[in-house]
Amino acid sequence: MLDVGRHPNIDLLAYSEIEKVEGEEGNFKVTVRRKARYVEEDKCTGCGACKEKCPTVVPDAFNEGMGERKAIYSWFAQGIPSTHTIDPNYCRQLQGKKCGVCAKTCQAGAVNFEQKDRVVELTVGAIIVAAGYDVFDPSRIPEYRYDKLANVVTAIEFERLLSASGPTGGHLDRPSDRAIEAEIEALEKKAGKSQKVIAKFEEQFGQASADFYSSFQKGEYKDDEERNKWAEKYKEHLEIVEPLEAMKKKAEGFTAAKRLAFIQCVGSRDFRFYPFCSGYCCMHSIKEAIIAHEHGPETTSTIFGMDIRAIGKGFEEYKIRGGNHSNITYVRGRVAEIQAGPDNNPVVIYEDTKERMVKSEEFDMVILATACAPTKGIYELADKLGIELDAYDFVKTSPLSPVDTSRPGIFVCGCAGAPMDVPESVAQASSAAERAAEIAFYGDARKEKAVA
Amino acid sequence: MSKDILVIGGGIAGIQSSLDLADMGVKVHLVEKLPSIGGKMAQLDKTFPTNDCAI
Amino acid sequence: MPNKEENIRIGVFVCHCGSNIAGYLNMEELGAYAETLPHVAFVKRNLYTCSEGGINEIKKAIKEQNLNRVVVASCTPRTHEPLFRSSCAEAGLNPYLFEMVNIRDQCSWVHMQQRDDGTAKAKDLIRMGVAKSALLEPQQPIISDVTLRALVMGAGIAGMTSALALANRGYEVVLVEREERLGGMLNVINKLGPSMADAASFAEEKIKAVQSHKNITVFTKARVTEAQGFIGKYKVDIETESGVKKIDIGVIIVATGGRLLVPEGLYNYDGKKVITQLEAETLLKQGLDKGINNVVMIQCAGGRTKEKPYCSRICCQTAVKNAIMIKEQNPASKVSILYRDMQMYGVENEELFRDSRAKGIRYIKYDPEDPPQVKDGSVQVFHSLLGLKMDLAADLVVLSTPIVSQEGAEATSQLLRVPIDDNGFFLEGHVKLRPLDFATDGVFLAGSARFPANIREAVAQGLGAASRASIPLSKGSVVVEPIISILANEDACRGCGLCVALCPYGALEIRKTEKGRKVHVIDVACKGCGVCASTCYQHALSVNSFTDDQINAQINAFLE
Amino acid sequence: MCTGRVDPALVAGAFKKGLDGLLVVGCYFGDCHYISGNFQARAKMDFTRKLLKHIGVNEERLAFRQCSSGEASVFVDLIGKFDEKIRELGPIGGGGDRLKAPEIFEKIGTAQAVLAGEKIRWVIGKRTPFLESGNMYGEIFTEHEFNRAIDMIIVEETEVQEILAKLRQGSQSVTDLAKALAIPSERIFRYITALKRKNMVTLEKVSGRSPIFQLAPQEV
Repeated sequence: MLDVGRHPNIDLLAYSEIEKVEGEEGNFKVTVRRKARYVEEDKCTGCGACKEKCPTVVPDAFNEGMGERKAIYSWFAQGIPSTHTIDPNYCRQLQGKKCGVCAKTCQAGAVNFEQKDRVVELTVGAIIVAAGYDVFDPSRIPEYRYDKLANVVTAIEFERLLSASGPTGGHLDRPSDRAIEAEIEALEKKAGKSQKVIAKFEEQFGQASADFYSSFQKGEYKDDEERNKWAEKYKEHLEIVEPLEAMKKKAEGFTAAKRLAFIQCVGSRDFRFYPFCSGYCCMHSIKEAIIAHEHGPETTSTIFGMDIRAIGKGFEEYKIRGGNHSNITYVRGRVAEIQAGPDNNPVVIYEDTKERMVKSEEFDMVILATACAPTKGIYELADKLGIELDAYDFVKTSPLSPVDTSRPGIFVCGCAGAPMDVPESVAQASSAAERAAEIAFYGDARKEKAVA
Repeated sequence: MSKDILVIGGGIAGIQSSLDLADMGVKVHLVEKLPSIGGKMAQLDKTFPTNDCAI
Repeated sequence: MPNKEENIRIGVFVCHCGSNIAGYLNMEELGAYAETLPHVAFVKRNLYTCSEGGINEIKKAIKEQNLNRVVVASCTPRTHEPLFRSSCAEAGLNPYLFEMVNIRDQCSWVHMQQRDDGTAKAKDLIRMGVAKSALLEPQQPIISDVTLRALVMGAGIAGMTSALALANRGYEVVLVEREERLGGMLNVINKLGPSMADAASFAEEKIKAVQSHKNITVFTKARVTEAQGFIGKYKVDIETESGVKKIDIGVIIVATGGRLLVPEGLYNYDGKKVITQLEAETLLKQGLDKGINNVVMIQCAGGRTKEKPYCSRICCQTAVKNAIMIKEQNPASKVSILYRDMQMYGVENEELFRDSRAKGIRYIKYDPEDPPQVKDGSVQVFHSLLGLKMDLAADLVVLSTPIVSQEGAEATSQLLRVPIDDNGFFLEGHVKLRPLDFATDGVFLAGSARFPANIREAVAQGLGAASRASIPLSKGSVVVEPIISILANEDACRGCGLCVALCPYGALEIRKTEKGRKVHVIDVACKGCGVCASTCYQHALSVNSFTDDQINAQINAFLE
Repeated sequence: MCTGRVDPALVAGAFKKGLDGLLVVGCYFGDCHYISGNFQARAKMDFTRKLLKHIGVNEERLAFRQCSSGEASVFVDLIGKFDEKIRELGPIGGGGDRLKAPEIFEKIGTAQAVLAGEKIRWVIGKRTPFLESGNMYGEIFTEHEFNRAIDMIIVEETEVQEILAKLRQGSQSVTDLAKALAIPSERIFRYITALKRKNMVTLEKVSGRSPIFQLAPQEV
């Protein structure tokens, strides 16, 4: 990744979108919109001092919204380019309020609130579409209650929870527990403030609030305006502190998630959504289960699926090793429903096709192996490029020319063409590079020279 | 006629295509929608644990 | 101990990185400290050393102060070392006389709350960097020519695709095939899934293209018997019917394919009534016998076992494809597929799987603990989902056996000094990120030689391997950073070969010299990991810019 | 540069100069930027630990751990724990080790000579292919027998280096060496015979009935 940023032959246009494509193989005219970052790329050193000082907290999209970032941010710590970006939807200054803290902090003078989108014209001989995929939105499957149950997450969200660079620093804290902890933190702040207010009264009257309040409730000081205020503030304080203490007590019992369920084919091999198999999700779940077990050796995982498609190099061996060493149980069956259980524990209702009976089981967390969905932007992009999509909106290719699209000079690789795993994407990427290189190196002479 | 290549998407596939072509001596324009390249793979915990190690 | 003949003059540039370093460490103290270190002739602090102004200061100081070593104490070499190195070069200083000290990522950011301790640590780091820099030696980049000719081993679909791609790019290709006819498996296969294109005509088209291409030289009934050399410069011997050809080669693509396991002794295999999928392809090509009305296919026959633990990836799709073809030739026939998991991954395969169900092909899941029994004219199986013992009539039993490694894969692996895995398939440079490269530069991999691949994957990998292989060809030379191993003390080397055995890149070899057997570093293949240097008991090998003396200087400076 | 470059002799050299602890952190197995260097590093550090322990240095002072560059919190944890351990042990040659300063540094000098020597480096080198035959997901096989052989070699090589060190101070008889090093004289005799064969030691003279040995000139 770093090599891309450094390579003299690569002109990296991040935070940019394709506007328009004209022309044909050997001579495409492409218009690219470079969105304003409000930070000047040639001045920003990526040091990150600005985001330390930025007062506006924003949900972190890189962490699937589970962590926080600032309104001025880098997409992720090692991101290339390291240039920071201001999110105009959150930035106080750009929203017309007073701020500009980042600009004052930046000693390189890189922040520029006046920056505008720029339009770049490129002329290229060939185009490679590597637009990727979207994670299927599992809230479309109401019976899995993804949007209702906090501890039902997608595989990619789980990936961030496992990651040492993720929002939990790699601790397998359940989202429901994290939500309560966040609430505790917020309440503690509030309690701290109200504590200060009543402390002033205590000092003023030389009496502990609790003592005062019990006499106040007995009807004393009814006419004392100041003391009435005190009573009111103290009551407010209690309303914060009491639930806070209860929550704190509850939080003491929080442990890392230990009983995990992985549900395969969420949106894939499902006629309501995508009838195809997404290919990589079986291995993804197995890998996540193995890593979760590495985090906590008492972790147990159950993988619910129809077939476990361990079809890559070393995959079957990995699957078996997971079963033998990482407490993974493979259950053949489709999950019918996920229900709410006690303590925010999701309950999985499934048919065990081997034992031919409906069962239910409670877990600490459920991970949904979501389908590889065609990326939303692909319709518009395919339209601009003039290439055909297949029945599921992946870029159309043929098995005998796997990276050629319907339009000469435009190639596709990776999950934009069909779901596939990393090594296949990498291999295809090289294939597409080869096809494009044939144009780059031969250009007009190509038609006579190329055979088959 | 142009010998430059446009790559759309800065995930693992786009990165690999770009590097192959650039290493061949071809000028590549790599367009990514998000502020940084890396794509889905950068979000993975293991497999891509070593951003500097990998590519 | 610095070089005695040279008057060492070190310039130290301490970067504030805005407030990233200056906010947490005492910069005046660091600057003053650097001035006290041995050989330091010049010290400068910059707001941003990487800015244009900072770079100009370095260049100016090199010239005006006659600096012959430069140390920058700043962020991290990961992002900035290339910039500083090239700046030194622009000012006429050999770029390998530059040393970087990381006082941001590994110091100021780690010790934000410990100003004094952080400053003390930064002093240690600077002292160590300065001590090492005094011992640095100039290096020159290593450039080696590349012969503009590729060798492709194996003329199956992957190999032919690679050969054509490279030939179309204008490179000479030598294509070596063991059999008489090009095409490999394509010659046996009936239809190509999932589009059901005719394999023979596809093969014919490709073979013609290969044979008529002016850039491709084809050797059939031939094999590679010798391959000496390294990326860009291989000397290859090809044994053909008309004698041994000696050819200079720049890059090599291994596309030797795999072969189907013949299930001798399994499920009463006899090659007539109990056959393999490949034999079924031949039958289907000829047209299926009218008398065959009941066909049973058994998946994972000899695969996913203790001996062959891997899933062979493509047998399920082959079975489904052949089942559909049987149905097409005899719509009244009954076809059952006995399986463990139906590995119909992806869009097209799953589609084919659904179609096959619609066509009435029956799927029965069996338990490997209780495998099917092939009898004369029938197959008994326990349907593990229905919990039923079934007796299926069978005029023909087709066993889906795994693709196993090609005959001679081991010999090829030794010939090219590239590894094979536990299952006998070639082992790529990185399972995820470098699927078509070997760890050894200049050798590439495609198709079922790597792992069982279907037609789409074989074509893609063939093209991909061509792309990878074309990189050194299109440059015409290989340029390598000179931070590599060197035989620093030739007299000490005894030619024992321990280092050769441990080198992960095949970058070392023993050569006969006038002084006896000595190790030779193939500089363009070396990545500078240093394993050889830390292993050599004669301390004959060293690594440029990481010599024992340089490392010791850092250790001594630290423990001062 | 890879952790595989960490030369055991350099490690011993650093301890000899007063280093209190060394943590070598490499990539995970199967994820090594240099393919297999981390296996080498582990083999080398394992061996060095054993040797340090044998000569009287607390082996916790040297550790090999793994972590990826994306795992800041894991790294912090590794460093934190190691730092704590070393603080607990205190300065080298203090209470944390079997031997005390200055004797400990003399012994580490012997260890350094062992680690720079031929036999040991061969053995460590050959051990690695053994470790590598673990599969690509890092499953490693036990090497009980191999380890026993290594234990023996450690004892022998250390004793040989000690003899050489003593002889470096002046020629001695087998009996004197045996007394000074607390090693049975028949073992000393065996070593001396082997060293003589390699022309590393020669007979200086016979004093009374005791042969007196000295270092060969090139070893001095």
